[in-house]
Amino acid sequence: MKKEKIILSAKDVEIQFSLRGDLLTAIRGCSLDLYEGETLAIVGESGSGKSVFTKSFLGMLDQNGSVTGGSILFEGEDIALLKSEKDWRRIRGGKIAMVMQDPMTSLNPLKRIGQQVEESILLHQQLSPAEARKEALHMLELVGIPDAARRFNQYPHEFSGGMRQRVVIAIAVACRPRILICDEPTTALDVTIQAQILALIRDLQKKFGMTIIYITHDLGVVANVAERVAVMYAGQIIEIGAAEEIFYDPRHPYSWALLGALPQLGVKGEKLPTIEGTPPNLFNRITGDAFAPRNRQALQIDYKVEPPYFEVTSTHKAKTWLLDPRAPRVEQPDSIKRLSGRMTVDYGSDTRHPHEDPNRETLIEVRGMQVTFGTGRKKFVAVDDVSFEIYRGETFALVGESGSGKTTIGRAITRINPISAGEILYKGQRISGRISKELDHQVIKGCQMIFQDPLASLNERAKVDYIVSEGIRNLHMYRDEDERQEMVRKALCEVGLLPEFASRFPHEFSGGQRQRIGIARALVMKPEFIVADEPISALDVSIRAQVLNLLNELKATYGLTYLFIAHDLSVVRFIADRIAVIYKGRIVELSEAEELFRHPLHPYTRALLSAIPEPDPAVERNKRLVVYDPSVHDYTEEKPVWCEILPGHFVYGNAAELESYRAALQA
Amino acid sequence: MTTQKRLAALLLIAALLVSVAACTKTPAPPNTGPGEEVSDPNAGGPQPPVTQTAKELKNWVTYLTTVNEMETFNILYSQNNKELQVLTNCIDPLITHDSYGNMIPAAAESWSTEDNGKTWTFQIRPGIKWVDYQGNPMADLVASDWLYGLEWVLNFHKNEAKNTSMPTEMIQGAAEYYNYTKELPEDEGKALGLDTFLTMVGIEARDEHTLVYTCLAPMPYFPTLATYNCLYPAAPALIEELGVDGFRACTYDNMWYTGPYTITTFVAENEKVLTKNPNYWDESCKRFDTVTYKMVESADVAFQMYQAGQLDHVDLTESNLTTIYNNERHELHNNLAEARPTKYSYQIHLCYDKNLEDGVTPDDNWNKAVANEAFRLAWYYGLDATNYLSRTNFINPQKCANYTYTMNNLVSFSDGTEYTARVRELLGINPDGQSFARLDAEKAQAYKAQAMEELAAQGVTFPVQADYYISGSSQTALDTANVLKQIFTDCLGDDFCVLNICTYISSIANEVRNPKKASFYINGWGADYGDPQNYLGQETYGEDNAYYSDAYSKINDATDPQLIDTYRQYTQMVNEAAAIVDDMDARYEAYAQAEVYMIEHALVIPWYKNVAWQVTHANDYSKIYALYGCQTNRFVNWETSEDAYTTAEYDAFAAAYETGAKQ
Amino acid sequence: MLKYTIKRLLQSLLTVFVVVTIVFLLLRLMPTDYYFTEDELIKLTDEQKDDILQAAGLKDSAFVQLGRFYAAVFRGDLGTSRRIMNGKPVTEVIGDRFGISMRMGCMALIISLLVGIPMGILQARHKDGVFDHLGTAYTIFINAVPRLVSYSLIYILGVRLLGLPAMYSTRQTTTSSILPVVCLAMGSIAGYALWMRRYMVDEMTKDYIKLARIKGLTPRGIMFRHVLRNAFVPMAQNLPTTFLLTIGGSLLVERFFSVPGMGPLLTNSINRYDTNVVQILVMLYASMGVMGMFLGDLLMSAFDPRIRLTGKGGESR
Amino acid sequence: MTDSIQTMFDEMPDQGGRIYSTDALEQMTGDSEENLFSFAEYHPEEAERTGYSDYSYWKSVWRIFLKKKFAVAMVILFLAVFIFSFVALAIGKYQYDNLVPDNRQMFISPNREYWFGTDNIGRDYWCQVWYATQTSIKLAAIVALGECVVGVVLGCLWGYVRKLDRFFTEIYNILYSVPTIIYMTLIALMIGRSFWIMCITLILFHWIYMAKNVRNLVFMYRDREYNLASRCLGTRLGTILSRNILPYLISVIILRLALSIPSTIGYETTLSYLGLGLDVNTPSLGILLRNSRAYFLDYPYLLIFPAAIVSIVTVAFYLAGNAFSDAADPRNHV
Repeated sequence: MKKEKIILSAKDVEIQFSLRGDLLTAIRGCSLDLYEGETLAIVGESGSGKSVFTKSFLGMLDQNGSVTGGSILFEGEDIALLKSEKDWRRIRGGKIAMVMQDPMTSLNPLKRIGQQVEESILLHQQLSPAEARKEALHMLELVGIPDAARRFNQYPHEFSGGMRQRVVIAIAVACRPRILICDEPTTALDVTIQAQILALIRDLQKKFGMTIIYITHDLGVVANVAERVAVMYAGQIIEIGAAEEIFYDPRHPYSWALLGALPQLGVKGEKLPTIEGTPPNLFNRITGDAFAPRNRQALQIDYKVEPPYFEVTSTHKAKTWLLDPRAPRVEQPDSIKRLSGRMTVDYGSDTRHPHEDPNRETLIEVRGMQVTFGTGRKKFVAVDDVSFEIYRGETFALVGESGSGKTTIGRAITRINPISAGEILYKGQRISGRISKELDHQVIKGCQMIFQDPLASLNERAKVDYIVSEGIRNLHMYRDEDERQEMVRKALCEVGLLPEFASRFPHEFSGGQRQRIGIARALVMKPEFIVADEPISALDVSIRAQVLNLLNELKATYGLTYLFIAHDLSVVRFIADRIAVIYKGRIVELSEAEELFRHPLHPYTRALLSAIPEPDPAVERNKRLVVYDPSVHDYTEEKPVWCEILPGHFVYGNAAELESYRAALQA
Repeated sequence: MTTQKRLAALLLIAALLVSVAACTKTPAPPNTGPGEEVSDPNAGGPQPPVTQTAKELKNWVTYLTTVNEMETFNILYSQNNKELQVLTNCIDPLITHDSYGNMIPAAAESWSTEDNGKTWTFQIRPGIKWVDYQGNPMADLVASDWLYGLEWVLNFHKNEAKNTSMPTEMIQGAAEYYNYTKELPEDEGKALGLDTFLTMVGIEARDEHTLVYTCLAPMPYFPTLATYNCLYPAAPALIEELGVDGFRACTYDNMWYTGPYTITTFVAENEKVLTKNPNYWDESCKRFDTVTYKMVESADVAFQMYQAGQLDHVDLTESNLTTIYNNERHELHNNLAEARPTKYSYQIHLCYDKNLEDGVTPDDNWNKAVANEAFRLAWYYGLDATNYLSRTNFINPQKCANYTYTMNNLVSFSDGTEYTARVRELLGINPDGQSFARLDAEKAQAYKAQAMEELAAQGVTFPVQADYYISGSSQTALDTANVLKQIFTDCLGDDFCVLNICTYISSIANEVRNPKKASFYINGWGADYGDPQNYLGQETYGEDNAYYSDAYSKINDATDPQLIDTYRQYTQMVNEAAAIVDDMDARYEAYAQAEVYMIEHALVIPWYKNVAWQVTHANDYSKIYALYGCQTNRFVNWETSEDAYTTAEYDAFAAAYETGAKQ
Repeated sequence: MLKYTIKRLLQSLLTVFVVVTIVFLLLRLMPTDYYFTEDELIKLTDEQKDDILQAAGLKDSAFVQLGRFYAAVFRGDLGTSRRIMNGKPVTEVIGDRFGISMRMGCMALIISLLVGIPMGILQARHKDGVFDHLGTAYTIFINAVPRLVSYSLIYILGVRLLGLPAMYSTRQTTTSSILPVVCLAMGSIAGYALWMRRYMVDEMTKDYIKLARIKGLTPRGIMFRHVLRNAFVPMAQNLPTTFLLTIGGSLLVERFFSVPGMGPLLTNSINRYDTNVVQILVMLYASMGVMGMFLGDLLMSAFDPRIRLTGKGGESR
Repeated sequence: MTDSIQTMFDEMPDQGGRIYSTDALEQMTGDSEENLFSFAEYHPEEAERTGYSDYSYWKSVWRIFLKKKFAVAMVILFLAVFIFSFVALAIGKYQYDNLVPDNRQMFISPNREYWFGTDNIGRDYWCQVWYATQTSIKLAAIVALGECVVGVVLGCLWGYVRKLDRFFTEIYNILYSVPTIIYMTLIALMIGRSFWIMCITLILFHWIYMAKNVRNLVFMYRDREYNLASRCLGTRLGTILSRNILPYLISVIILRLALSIPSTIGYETTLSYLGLGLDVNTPSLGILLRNSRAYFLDYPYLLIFPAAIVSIVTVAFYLAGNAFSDAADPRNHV
């Protein structure tokens, strides 16, 4: 693709926020040239400034922030100098538009979908109201809203998240912008939907010839959409280049770390490479390379002088001293080599499978479980007729999209949610419903839970010491105060935190650290079984690896058993022994992990697998999406059953479907 | 589909709101009543030309505070001045009063007794019409209407036990009939006609115009009762028309009138208008065209309205009076007019059997002290009421001084001597208008010393604690109580007696009187009929209907023999006086002696009466003045002036009245 | 929808029933001396008082009276007043005053809506401007300072300086209504302005407003096409309640200006132990209260498509 | 294409657009090239320590609150009034307990002897006003505290125990759907008026609003993950409420506390005006205001002094409450 014309050029942009009386420099001299018609992805962890940087192109910085240096040239004008809303309106919409992350809140809940699209058409295209209406309808069709004529008059709440995001995109595109900024447009969506939205954006780009800036933290998404990739860290672009260059031949240690930490690239049973620590505090002045303190291979000079850009190829530049001819040579990590095909691995060759052990011990058994919420007409069945066993020592994964009931199952096992039918057995004893106090204590000790959101799962108003020792306090699991403190200290050390953290409050910690505190809280009880409810989905890429490694380590040390709940199959493949796929409250397929990846049977599983974004541009660009349509099942005549189609491989379907699955397996 | 639902919701809301609004529209808006057609008396426009030289007012605008709004239009049912002051203008009694308090004929042309007051015959004036509120004649007023009136009052189910006390105490068979109806079931009671009533009760209509009452005993003062609303007539045709409940709940626009005015406009808690009755029998009496009552939130609002020319009369509050009096340039400074005393005579009623605060344990200290005559006399001679009197009348506090138990001007001897003047003469009190006349510091000191000596011997500790109860919600009462407390300190010294101000919530009877928690009460008594018995009879020993001695002083529970002897002596004197029915002068003299005995032994200590200040366009001395009954507020024969009267004019009126009274 | 309405109405009925019963029983705990006037209390003996109470049916046990009351209510007989105006049907007693209160309340409501809501809008539009600060100062003053003080100020100003009538008069309804209406409106203006401003400011931080800005919509367009209506939704919920409360009369204002409305009736009837009036008044107020909440929900559902009162059934795919 | 890339590259912000020469680097850092380009020692613990935030909720609340100059000024003014009420009673020429009615001294405008003038029975107004100020503040404080305690305890139960929801909602409906004045009148007529009765009735009828507020918050926090964690760990209900939920409510509680003071004082004056307030023996500002109603057209000072003090107190708390709620909102912590 020809990239001739620079459409937007940012130079040395510095953006500061005044926060709690201090000055935070969110963007520290960032430069970027954007070419007409290209798709540029900006990747970075949260706090890297990727979103702030692009918002400055639109004058949409928060009230307390402003561009304090540099220039942004767009159509011959330095838009960094624009002040008033009136000036910005010349740019917004018609020239540069944006799609925001959360489709649930970015539509006006009280206006009809059609009107909202119409509004932007009327603003930017000289059309009569009647024409605008027609155009709006057309736009809705274009973004793939089925039955658009009818849905035109509906309200946002009548749309699912994915559909809403399509509408938001329609609104943005209807302005006919030259540049479309997509700020994590799929983060809040399920994987299958994400893939569809990504495809849609690609289509629209072709159709309207827009230039797209794609902001994301998900390298899989980047591989899917981007022609060029910019990696941001601590308010700077540290490496920029064509997608292939960044994925197959990254040069900056941070890029290595970022890619290396992806579980997709990990080897089961091995540690994932991790990035220790947390991004720097941008309130402080940073000297040298901001990544240096977290870089195991940092040079002395990294601490002293900020590296300049070194050109790798004409399109690929990186900001690291390692590229300086005077620097020692450092090898790219293995995972990068594997990605670029310079190294191959054999997945799961020597993995141990506890469920195949003849002496396996059933730790948790769920039989015909049903969970309902609400009563009367508002009754909602979240989980219906679910049965499975978890054996001691295995990691059992439960995968499904949001609202599928996976979390509910986890909470039912830890008895947070009561179940309405069926039973749950722990070591053969029923633990659902009313149980004796003794058994209750035994279950509390034996079964613990790790939560999804590290921000919400710790009591902000209590010290770490209290949080970690809450369980042992309740059950009086210590003799005296000293022992309690010792237990807390030990638990903290085990999750890689410093014992002195005990006297601090949670808000002083980063997300990864907080998640580890949450693990310590469960660990201190010396449990046998842990429900890990999406423990990494709210974490940054670099942190995920830490937590996954930790979970694996603990499993090895203590022989723990996990119920690992996730929406992301790629992560699960790395950690799980067996995987159950759940759809709308029912488990549709259950199998040993690699078997599932090799022979997915249920159409939903297949759709899920196809939608996983791979951090490999070559794979992503050529992949074909499988879309799951529940209406393929015709259960009116034959009732579906839960069937073990191969040893250890269960699937849900009626006789006809099972037959076709068997046929597929034969082939 | 959703749209439809939202539309439905909106429609539902609209429907509900409309129905709410519709419900509220049913009662006619008050401003479109007949009041609109009545000429606006307070529009400030020129008054209609007056033919007389004295520029008299044709319309009178006065006020009442909203708490004094009428609760009924049925005069037989009412027991309150707030209704009677209006309703006495609407229906004529048998007998009314003139401005000196003399009884004059009203519906009865004449009255007489032939057996020293056992039976009384009234000749009803012929030609009086019952009219409706617009003045249309409805029926003739005849003697039998009084039978229906009394039957109504005495019938438990008809009048719900209101206004029964005086008839049952005086008229033969009344109590029996009342008790008879009380035992009947409600329906039967309501259905009763005159038959049983006439056989039981001492009342008959000899013919259309002759009405005869038979009393329980000779009662020379019975005609005075005939001014009271319990002996008012009721039109049987109206009772028939409205039914029993309807008649009890009659309203201004369905009731019948015989009096000088009819009520033509009534807006609750806002305004009522009385209009001259065109068919009134007495065409010679002077009446206003209309009388308007404005209901105001407080006396201060009334003052504002007076200043704005919206009222013809205003009673002055403490602060108004102070402001006007102290400011010589105030526009109303020269218009301050002193009102005539109200009918209440206030006394300090001592409690002779008091309990401690728990309401059970006798307060021996107080009981011993109060039984001691020297102790009481120290109060009697020592307490200077002047500051207390200033609370009501700070310009002429001594006008409020009260030295007798009976109210002034209740009755007079045949030579014109006023009864209480005789009592004062006997007491040796000669008020000079400058100071509290009964005060005698020397005697007070002597009695104080005596009391302390005698009581100390009985083990009484000093200072004696006197508990005085006021309503917890009344700031005025608190202010006054504080003044009283100060008087005790100043006059008798803190070593003798200390006043504790306590409060009750709602019911002085249940919370204070019955558990006997107060040391004394200051209470006013207004007469029901024109005889000293009505006052002195309240203080006798061992008699059921002696209200104060029994309910307040608790003398029947007292144990001190000397005290009881004194009371017995007094009771005997009262009973002797009551027995004299043929010679009124002798009767009054005997009462005067009894009253003097009571006061000199300080069984009860007279305290004050109410004389307030006002600014007015009417001459109070031309109005009906009676200390009993309910005739005082009739708007007949009033002298008024377009300009407010000055202080000097009022003084002249008072002087002229005094001379008139002497004649 | 109908089913929901019926269900809500039944629930409301239950609440009204409970409230009336509680007040009924509380009333019977009051000392019966309140049934008598001061004149009567001075003169009547205890036996006479008992007789009068017995004749009025107030001597029976509270539960007998309660049964009698509900039986009468179910017959549609709301009883008669005893002490406000003896023998007058309660409906008329209340009806007379309700008319006055409602007229005054409606005037105040219209004024306060016409002034308060634009004031809130202007404040929100020019947030932190001079007008906003003035408006905020006003709302703070009105909300913080006791009403008695602010009414006294208005009273002094109105009566002394402007010479307006100090009391309500049925002959000059217009001029004599000015001060009470001003007092009534003064408070609700502050209320409406405060809430309107707050809801609008809240709405302005929402994501969809950002999207509208990104679209290039003018601030004015954002304000009128998006913020205003959305900010009105939470207002809508409270509107019927405030409306009903306003027409229900304000005790303080009506007492202050001798308006013969509902407010004083309430305390008067309790003070005078006029049980029938109190009960029916409470029934009326409670009905208005629950009705207000119900109408509020309906109104909100009309404005906000997200709210489906029926729980299900609105699903259209 | 190459051209434009080249330009871009040249102008890359490498501290001036040039590649550093070894000399320049050595000069800048004072270190040798060899050293500079050697590996630095790696401290995993250092990495662990980096970047933790110094954000503290209460510190931020306090900082933002202090920024609201007017609110702070009002709070100081209130404190001054409160403290002065004691000083005033001490330095006044008359003692409240020994006030003597004197009809020669009534309605004297403020002068040297009587700093706030005298009332209708000639008593010094100064000491009455300040005494009443103390009573009113005491009343408001007790009621506010009582409301909070009752409201928080019951609100927590209401929010946490689902079974009680219906019950409390019904109570709320009962209290909310009828003007409170009905109940207040009934109670005042039934059991009378006194300082403590007033406190208790006000608490009795106002806790529900606090409780409703708390309930909504508890509802919000109840199913937060950290509470699920506590349940998972077998923490008892009481501990969850007191350790996990209550601390989050503190800012709301303080706000309600601050706002309940002006509303209580306002309520007290209204009730006093209607004759349902305090016992007349316990003068509060409400009682003084009510009394002055009879005189203020002639003697405005009788209204002005208590009205001014009431306004200062209520406005101060109102402003402070609102400023605090702004400050307590984490969204404003920027």
